[in-house]
Amino acid sequence: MPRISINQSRCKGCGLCVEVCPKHLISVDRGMNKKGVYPSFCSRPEDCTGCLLCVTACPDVAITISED
Amino acid sequence: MPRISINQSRCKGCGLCVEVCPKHLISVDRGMNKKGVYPSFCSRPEDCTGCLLCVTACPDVAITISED
Amino acid sequence: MTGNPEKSAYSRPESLRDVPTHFCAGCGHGTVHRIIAEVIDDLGIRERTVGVAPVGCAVVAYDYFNFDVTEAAHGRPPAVATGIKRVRPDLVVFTYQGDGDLAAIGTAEIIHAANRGENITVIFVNNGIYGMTGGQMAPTTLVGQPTATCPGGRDFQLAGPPIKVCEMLAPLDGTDYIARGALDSPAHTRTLKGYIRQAFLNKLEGRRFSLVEALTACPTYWRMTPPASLARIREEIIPQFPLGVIKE
Amino acid sequence: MTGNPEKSAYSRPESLRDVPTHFCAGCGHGTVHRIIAEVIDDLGIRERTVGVAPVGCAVVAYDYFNFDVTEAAHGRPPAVATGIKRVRPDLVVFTYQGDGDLAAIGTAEIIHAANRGENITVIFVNNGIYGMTGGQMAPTTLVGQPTATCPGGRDFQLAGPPIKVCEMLAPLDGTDYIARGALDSPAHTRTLKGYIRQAFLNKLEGRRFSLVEALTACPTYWRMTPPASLARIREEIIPQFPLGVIKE
Amino acid sequence: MKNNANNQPFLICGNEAIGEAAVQAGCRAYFGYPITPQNELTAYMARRMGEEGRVFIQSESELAAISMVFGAAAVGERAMTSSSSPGISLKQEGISYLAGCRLPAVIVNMSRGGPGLGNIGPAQADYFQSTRGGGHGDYRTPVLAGASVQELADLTFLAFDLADRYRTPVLILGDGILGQMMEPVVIARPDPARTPEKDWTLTGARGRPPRCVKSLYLGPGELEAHNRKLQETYREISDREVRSEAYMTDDADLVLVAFGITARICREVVSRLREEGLPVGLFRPITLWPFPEKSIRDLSRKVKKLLSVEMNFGQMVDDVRLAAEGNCPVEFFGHGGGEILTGEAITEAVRDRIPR
Amino acid sequence: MKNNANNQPFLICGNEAIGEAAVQAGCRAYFGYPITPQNELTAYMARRMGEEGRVFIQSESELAAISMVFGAAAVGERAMTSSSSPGISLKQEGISYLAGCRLPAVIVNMSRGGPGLGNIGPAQADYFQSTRGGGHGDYRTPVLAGASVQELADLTFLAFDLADRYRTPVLILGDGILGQMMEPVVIARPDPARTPEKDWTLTGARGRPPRCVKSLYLGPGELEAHNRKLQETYREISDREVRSEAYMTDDADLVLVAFGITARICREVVSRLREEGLPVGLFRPITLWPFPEKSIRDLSRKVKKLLSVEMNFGQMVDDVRLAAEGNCPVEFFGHGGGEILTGEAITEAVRDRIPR
Amino acid sequence: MNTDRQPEIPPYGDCVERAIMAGFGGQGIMLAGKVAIRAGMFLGHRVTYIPSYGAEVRGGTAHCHVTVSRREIPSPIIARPDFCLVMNTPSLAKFSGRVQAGGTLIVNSSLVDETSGRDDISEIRIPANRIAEDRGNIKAANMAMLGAFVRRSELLTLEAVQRILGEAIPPRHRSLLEINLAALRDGYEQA
Amino acid sequence: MNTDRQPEIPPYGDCVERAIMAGFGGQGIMLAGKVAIRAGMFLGHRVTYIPSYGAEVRGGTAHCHVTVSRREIPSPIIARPDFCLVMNTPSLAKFSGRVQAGGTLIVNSSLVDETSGRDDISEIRIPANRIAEDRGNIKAANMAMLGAFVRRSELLTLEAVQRILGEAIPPRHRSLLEINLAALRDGYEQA
Ligand SMILES: Cc1ncc(C[n+]2csc(CCOP(=O)(O)OP(=O)(O)O)c2C)c(N)n1
Ligand SMILES: Cc1ncc(C[n+]2csc(CCOP(=O)(O)OP(=O)(O)O)c2C)c(N)n1
Ligand code: SF4
Ligand code: SF4
Ligand code: SF4
Ligand code: SF4
Ligand code: SF4
Ligand code: SF4
Ligand SMILES: [Mg+2]
Ligand SMILES: [Mg+2]
Repeated sequence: MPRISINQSRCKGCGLCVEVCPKHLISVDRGMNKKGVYPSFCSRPEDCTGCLLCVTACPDVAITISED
Repeated sequence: MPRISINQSRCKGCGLCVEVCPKHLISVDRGMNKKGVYPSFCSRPEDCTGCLLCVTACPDVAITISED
Repeated sequence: MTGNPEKSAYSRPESLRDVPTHFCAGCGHGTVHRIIAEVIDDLGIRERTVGVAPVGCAVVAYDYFNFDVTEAAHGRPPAVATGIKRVRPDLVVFTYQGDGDLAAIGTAEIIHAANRGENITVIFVNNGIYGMTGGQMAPTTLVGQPTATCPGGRDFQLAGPPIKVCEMLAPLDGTDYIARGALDSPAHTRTLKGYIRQAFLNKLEGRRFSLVEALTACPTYWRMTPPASLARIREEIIPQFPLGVIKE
Repeated sequence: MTGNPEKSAYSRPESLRDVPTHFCAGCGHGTVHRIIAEVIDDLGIRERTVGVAPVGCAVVAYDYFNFDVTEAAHGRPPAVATGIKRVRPDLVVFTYQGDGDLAAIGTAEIIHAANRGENITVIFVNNGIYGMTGGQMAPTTLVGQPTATCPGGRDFQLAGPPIKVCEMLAPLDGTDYIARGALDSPAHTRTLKGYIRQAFLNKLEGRRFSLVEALTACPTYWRMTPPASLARIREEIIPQFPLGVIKE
Repeated sequence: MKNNANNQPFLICGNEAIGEAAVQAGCRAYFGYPITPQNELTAYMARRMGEEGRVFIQSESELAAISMVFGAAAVGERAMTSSSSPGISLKQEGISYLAGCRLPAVIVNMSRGGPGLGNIGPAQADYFQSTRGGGHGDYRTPVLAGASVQELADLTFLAFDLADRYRTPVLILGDGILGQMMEPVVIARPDPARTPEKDWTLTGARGRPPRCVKSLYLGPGELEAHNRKLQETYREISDREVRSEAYMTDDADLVLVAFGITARICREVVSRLREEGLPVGLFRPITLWPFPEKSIRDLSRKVKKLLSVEMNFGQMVDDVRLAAEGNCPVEFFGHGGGEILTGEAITEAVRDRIPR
Repeated sequence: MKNNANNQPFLICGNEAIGEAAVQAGCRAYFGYPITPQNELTAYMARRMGEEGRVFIQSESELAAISMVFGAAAVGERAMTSSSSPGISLKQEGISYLAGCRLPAVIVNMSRGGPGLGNIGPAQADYFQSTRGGGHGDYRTPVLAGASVQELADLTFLAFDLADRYRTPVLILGDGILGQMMEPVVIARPDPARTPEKDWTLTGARGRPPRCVKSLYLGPGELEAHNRKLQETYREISDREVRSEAYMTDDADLVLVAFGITARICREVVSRLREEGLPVGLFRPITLWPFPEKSIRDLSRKVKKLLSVEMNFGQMVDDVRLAAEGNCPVEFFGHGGGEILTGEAITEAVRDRIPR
Repeated sequence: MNTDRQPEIPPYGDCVERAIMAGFGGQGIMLAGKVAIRAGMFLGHRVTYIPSYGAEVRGGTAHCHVTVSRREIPSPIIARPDFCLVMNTPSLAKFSGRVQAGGTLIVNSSLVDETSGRDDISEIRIPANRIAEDRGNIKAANMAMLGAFVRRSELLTLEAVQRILGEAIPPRHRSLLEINLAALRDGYEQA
Repeated sequence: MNTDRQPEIPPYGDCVERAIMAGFGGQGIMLAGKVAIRAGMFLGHRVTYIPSYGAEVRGGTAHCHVTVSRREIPSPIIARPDFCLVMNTPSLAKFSGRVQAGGTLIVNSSLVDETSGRDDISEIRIPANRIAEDRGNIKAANMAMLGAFVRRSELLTLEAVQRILGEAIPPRHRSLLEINLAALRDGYEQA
């Protein structure tokens, strides 16, 4: 099963992954962090299909997907 | 009648007028002048038709044709 | 399985250092960096690649790429790459250039490197603006688009139309491969990666000049959110800069 | 009847000073100077024309033209002309440039002036060689042609093919008129004069960038007699640089 | 929109102050290529020249910009360009051409850390380039170095006037801090300059013989004669146009010599040390070329030491030494690399060096 | 074809001598753009590099040429470019980048009359540009000035060695006469230089961490530190690499200081005046930077006067003054504009100035 | 003509307030600085302002040097500020050590947990982000910080700053103005 | 390391011959100069040669400075030549006045009618063009002039020049060599 992980210190909160996830799993509205960023997070990681669209969209290589 | 005149101090002896005159009136073989140039001259000015091809070919505006 | 988003697992490619970048959120430079690194990993050429960074927002590419990189004067990457490749034909040499760098100050260098048919790959990151210096008009800025140096929008009468680099270079006999992609969607991003891969492959086969243009966003100086920027690429830019392989 | 070789009398045009030139025997520069002067006389614009001379064999154009002329740094005439024309739109501004000046060091300037659509006329004298500096390879030198810097002939692999300036500029939207003529025969010379006339006329009508290329001979560094040089234009060069109006 | 209706002071950064002064000085055309830290000037001109119906072009490069200036100047219009260190290096050929053609023009260098790309911090490492003519050939250009936003504006008026009066390109040399700092200024065109009629401009040969603007001199002795004329002009400028400011130098044992932003920091140092009773003063060249040789020579005869303080590794100090002619020791303090000199560091340097 | 089989002297012009020496010094790549009076060098390299299977490119411009040199140098190969005054001005940004990136390279300037297009006559008016770093930022480049065709060849070997040893661009400064005159020379690679291993070149990150060649230093204090390293190198070069020649200075009252072709003319003047019994001598800096300060300082303590003779309007004289530190009067004689200084004129100038 | 003039400037005095204001891009700290100098200017003081975007090209911290003075300002560059406003943690790390002994550090406690650890300065903690959010726009956090500064300043006044804000924000953005004024006042009161 | 070295060069002597050779482009005057220095070098002398194409870009006169000497040559630039070879009228005008008193002016009388008018130098008139034409190639006029110079030179010899010409002109151009040698000898004999 694909396991998505979003590196919170790398994510800049651009929201591009949010746009592309066909499952609408990702959002950026959990509030600002100490760096002034609204990082994204995956609300239902278990629904992730591993389609990698979010990875392809992310300019900051903040998302990794591992297979396990 | 067109009257051709070749400015001997301007002519550089390139021979382009020689090539283009349909009447073969011009030649450059009268010998070198003091500037090291073999200037062109018109051997039979009376045969000139005033077609101006020599003028068009001359890079040094050495040829003038007047109508009289 | 590193660096290959075609698979269903993904982690950072070896050719990309594991460091945060200075790019703004949603900036296309990050993605182009990643794709290049993935291609270099895929082709197994990390240890014989030399990159030439531009002056522009990508100037510190040497901090991000995990292979040898030098940084040229503004606009001169094609000449620097020429110098490298001619004396070391065994190296894989590419330049990474913005639209100001390549299509304004570096116009002569890109045209002549292309015409000489230098065996280099050029990655041309066209965001239609000068990012690094704060959002001035680029040669590729669209007519009507406001920037710091055309506050009322680019005026065709005063500044002319955007320059289409691919179309200008493709007729030159020295060029072997010219393609234009965009980063507005994952699908386009994958296609772009294919172009870049092909451009590098050509070099390995000893072919001549290759250039791949990437239409990317500068959300900061377009003054848009990143998602809106991608929509702009799709709706406004691609219609004027058609995608595809222009020469091969 | 001055300056009009279509008539059956001819004397020196007013726009050309009555002085000997420094050009070699048979050099095309003399003819191009004359044609420009004739056109300017014909159009009656001598008193509001400013010419921009290049660095090249035509550098002292100011000694020959009987109107205001300035001399730009090597390759920069289009930028100088831009500066002039923008502040004095009432003047007729043209540049006179060799192939080294325009197509090598001045590549960026010509492309951007063309792309901006500057209301200037460019007379591009392409003799396929650097005349002034003693016969080095020009961007337009034919493949195989020997010069001081390619003694074995221009090598396609090392130096690429000759650049075709007209074809490169024509697609730019800022350009209004692009034509290529040659000086290999009186007939072609007259056609070329027509192009140049049109290019100036366009300016009077406020149209944008016009460029006329003239294929001319440099007998000295082609190491040929003047008549043989014209034959070379006809037989070797025109087949590679097709004549005609490329854009209007 | 003029920002300074009624001569009320208004807040503006140095780059914009230069721009506004240029507009008011009648600058007809601005040509430039973006580079930090002078982008505010380019952007300001983009807006203001448009408003005034004058010419603004963002050129394809610095080379093109300086050549466009050349064109506009050749037809007699006031023209200007600006850049920062690397871009100014690219303009060297063009500046040499302007000088050789005796064309008036104003060139602004908001210099930054070098060499190469360096960084965008403030620096004074282009002193040599500016004052020695970084381009080829024997030419000089007046170099005006302000120390406040107000002075940048004032010097911009002066720059255009000097350029026209002496038919020479004029350099305004600043740095990133001066360009970007904001201070209240009053920008108002002083009495319009009485510049000589321009009888050399290319305006079309109507009713007069054709004119030519060129720097090529081929006849025997012609270039030499042309150069002598240039040298004469330079001598005239050196005689008439030296500008400087002295602060507490009258009874000083040690006088700091500094220009631009560094001079402001030094002034604070001098004030503080004076409060402590130390006999220090500050001499500030405003024209870097012509350099205020005479004033410094006079000082060198009175003081015990001169200390050149620069944001570089020692450039102006050569001029101070040349002016001092060995009359007193001349020392150098400074550092470079786009990092500002702090008052503390200067204070310490002065304390270390104060003659006892 | 090597022209000098068996180390027999052969006739060659200065431009070609530099070219042949460069080839023998192992120059792997030449990049250049034609300009008079150095075209013989470009043409020579076109032929010889081709014969040797090395790299020759006639670049599209001087900007491209210096950047190609940058590229070849960044991967560790010996590379060279040449030009003359206007073209060298165009290279100033690139030279600053080379200096900032600490890249070895050899740049030849066969300078000509300026400013602007000037003419193609011999001139020494690029002295300031060469010795002060005409580009932006605090950098210097060694500047080697020969006075004969043989010396141009010898200095070319030295230039490549210095460049590698100190990781710096090196300038060879000549003029049209030196470049085009022919003299018999022997060109033979001296002992191969022991240059340090290049552990910074971009050769592909195989089995080692990636490397980077750059001049951008963004971290706080980084550019300052980098500049300090450059300054240290410059100090080292100044300590070790000064070269000069003295002729009849031992008992001289007046010593002429001259470099390049001017020094040769001065030497003849000195010889003639010595025959008349006048106590004159000649000091010839071979390295213009580092300038032979110490030697001149020593001279300034012994002689009654120093006279800087230059084919310009007074540039090196600043360095002579700085070195002399007021120990003796320093005067200037010269003229510019691409016209050669004649022995007669110099002789007269010396007679006028000789201390009695 | 050598314009050697000996200007009559009073010796460097202490009727001056020097502030460094720092935060990350987007927090509006540069704007706060500009409002401060405009207010100072309105009050008849000398003012200088220097922006600094740091060495980094994008992101990272930005800061500005703000000087308000009753006398001519010799150097506009502030080595040891009397006031320091820090909007985020990196700015605290970078600038808190530089504050003059006896000076004032104003910290955005919404984002900064750490303290300077210094006992020779007074440290004021303002929950600027929370104030701004409470007032309806997170972007007004800068005004909360500015309010705190004004309270401690002897040269600036709340009235002047309010007036400048009123001039700067166009009437059609009335609600924005209100939010900013409210945040300003909250900061002022809590300092 | 300062390589301050005091070289032991004999004082400037008069065992030197300095010639300026001038003509218009195409007359081969530069080649004549190069042949002269090659011959000088072959004879064991020091030599220098400086070409000068004049201020004009094309055409006009070209000239060269040729020095042959038994000692080191300090300055290769010749202000006042011992010899002057002029191939055309402009060169006569330009250079005849510069010849040292007691020096020698060699004039191509085929093209130059004028004389220098000086009586302190010896003036030799060689019909160089005619000689060359008679020998079969107008281009050999330079050799006729060179021959005359060699005759008057105390440092060069006819043999040396002949030898250099033999080396310089490839065997396959045998007839060209013969013509040049013949013109050289004619000039030599007529001087
Ligand atoms: C010679 C020179 N001129 C100008 C600059 C300033 N400069 C830096 S980057 C840049 C342009 C950046 O635009 P682009 O190439 O499109 O890159 P982007 O930042 O948009 O990726 C400019 C003009 C410079 N560093 N050097
Ligand atoms: C900056 C600079 N680089 C190089 C030169 C030397 N130069 C003078 S003319 C010329 C090229 C001449 O060729 P082209 O433009 O084709 O003109 P042509 O003489 O053939 O008419 C060059 C390279 C120069 N004057 N300035
Ligand atoms: S891998 Fe696909 S499904 Fe999973 S989070 Fe990313 S976009 Fe959504
Ligand atoms: S695309 Fe990447 S950087 Fe952007 S919000 Fe998603 S994870 Fe964060
Ligand atoms: S005008 Fe015509 S016919 Fe007369 S000479 Fe000229 S070419 Fe011949
Ligand atoms: S074309 Fe002109 S220059 Fe040439 S030979 Fe004829 S007249 Fe003379
Ligand atoms: S300014 Fe634009 S191009 Fe530069 S990093 Fe930010 S978004 Fe990217
Ligand atoms: S060298 Fe060539 S281009 Fe120049 S004048 Fe001679 S023939 Fe004409
Ligand atoms: Mg861009
Ligand atoms: Mg040409």
